[in-house]
Amino acid sequence: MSYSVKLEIYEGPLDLLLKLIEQNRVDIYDIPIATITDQYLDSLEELAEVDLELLADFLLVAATLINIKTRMLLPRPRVDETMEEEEDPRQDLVNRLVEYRSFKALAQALEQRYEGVLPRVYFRDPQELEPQVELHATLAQLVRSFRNVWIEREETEIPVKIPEGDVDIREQMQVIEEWCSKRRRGLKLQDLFVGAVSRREALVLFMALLELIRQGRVRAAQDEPFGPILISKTWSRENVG
Amino acid sequence: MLVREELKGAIEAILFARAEAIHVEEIARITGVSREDAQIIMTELAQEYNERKSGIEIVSSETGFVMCTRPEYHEYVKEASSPQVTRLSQAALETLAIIAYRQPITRAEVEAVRGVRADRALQSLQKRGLIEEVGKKSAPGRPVMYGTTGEFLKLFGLTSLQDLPPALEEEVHNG
Amino acid sequence: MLVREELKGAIEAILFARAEAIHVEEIARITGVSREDAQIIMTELAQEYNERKSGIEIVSSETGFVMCTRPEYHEYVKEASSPQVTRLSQAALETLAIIAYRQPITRAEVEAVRGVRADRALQSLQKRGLIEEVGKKSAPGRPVMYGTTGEFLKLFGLTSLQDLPPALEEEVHNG
Repeated sequence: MSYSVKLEIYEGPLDLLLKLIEQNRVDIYDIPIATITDQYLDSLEELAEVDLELLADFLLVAATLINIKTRMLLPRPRVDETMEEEEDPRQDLVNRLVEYRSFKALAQALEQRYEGVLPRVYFRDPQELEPQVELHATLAQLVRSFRNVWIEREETEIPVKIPEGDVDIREQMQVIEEWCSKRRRGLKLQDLFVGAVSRREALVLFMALLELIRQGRVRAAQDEPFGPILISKTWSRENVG
Repeated sequence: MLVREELKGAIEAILFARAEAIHVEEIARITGVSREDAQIIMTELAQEYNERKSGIEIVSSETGFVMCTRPEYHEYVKEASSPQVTRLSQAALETLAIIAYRQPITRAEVEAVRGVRADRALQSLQKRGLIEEVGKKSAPGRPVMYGTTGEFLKLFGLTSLQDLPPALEEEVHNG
Repeated sequence: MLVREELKGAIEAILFARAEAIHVEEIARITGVSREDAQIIMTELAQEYNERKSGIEIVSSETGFVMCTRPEYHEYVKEASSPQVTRLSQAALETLAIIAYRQPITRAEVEAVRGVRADRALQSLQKRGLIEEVGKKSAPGRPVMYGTTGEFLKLFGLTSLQDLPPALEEEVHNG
């Protein structure tokens, strides 16, 4: 007798085996291994419809079944008197099937609770409160943010408008020169603008810087691409003198 | 048919699990009593909770009856709700940083630094109690100036604004 | 300091709003009473709910006290609660059962029991918040171990893992 089954409806090879055992009304502890193996292999003919991952799992159990069948067909070795009763070749498989069957039953029991078939308790969703908010922030983040935004400011604020007459570029040029002479290694471009509280002040500083560079009184150098631009005083002969 | 006490219990259970308003007609349908009886029992139940000064109360609204916590106990409830950890958005953090280092500062000045509008960030920082209005600038339009609060110091574990680490080399030199 | 009745009310409100198990120590902390007092009041409160045959009961589990509906009224609650929209697949249910009873357990161990790959089932259970990673096994490759969540208990109407339906005879038989 052949059982035509669709493998998709089985949860796996153990599930298929359990169904076959059930259909044959045989004792799980005394499986007629030859019959069940044949039926199992017949079922595998439907495998074309099963994805490969699943196929591997089904084939593994098929191999186990064939192995057990072979061992049971072989004449049993004479039992040594000192040895305990020889283990049934089916034992491992039976243990697995029994274990799997018990979990299937537990899954079903859970499902019944879930669907409210069995008496159960119900909980509620937490009340919608204004949640107690715990704010997380670190000082390092704060400082980093300030640096980022302050430095970015210089990059985004390229002067687009000539400042009005109330700004003294000459004065700012002097200021920059003073700063530079205090620092032998030079002054970072963005640090130049730290003190500036308004766009206009920053703008004037920038123009003053450009003018100084044009006159060759300070120079701007960048050691590496994207590195900091350093402003330093040009130590020309007249300056030294 | 349920006896009165059982009916009450059933309604309590329904209200508890429902977590939202349920109409008296639906209660009547589920418990199999008349609308009038359901209404009577509901009212009685609500009264019992009130008399007992229970932490739970049953209130009726136009959408039906709903079980909720009694307002008197809200501070405990608030304390019990698991705190949610939130972080400041980048925009809020940057705005806060500018205010911290350059306070007092007006919105326009913050915007000049960040190059984008700052009203939403300022609003959220103010709502969280991290910044506050500290005066008006003596400039046209007398714009509001912002500064950080004690809450701000607490959040960053500072005892005073002097504890703010120098953000730029310049500040070290100047200081 | 709260008087006894207020304390009860506060605890009721906390249990109601929290909607999940809360430890007696946390209740003590929130209400500002000693652990012992909190324990006494909790027990008294639970008894009152039982005597009144309220639709709500307060159960204690290993994770603390939790409010839920009294099982006797379960059919009314079921009727009143909105139907579960998504059902768990058979594969997911079996996987969940194995994890619930054998936790903490690795994927390979789950697969050994079911005889098929479990990654998809694990993924879907994890996405629904029913299981979570609870650590790594001290074995080659340090595989992830899974356990069930509080959400799992709630969904299946369990107040603690001890409430799981008892495992079957075969298990006893083997053990």
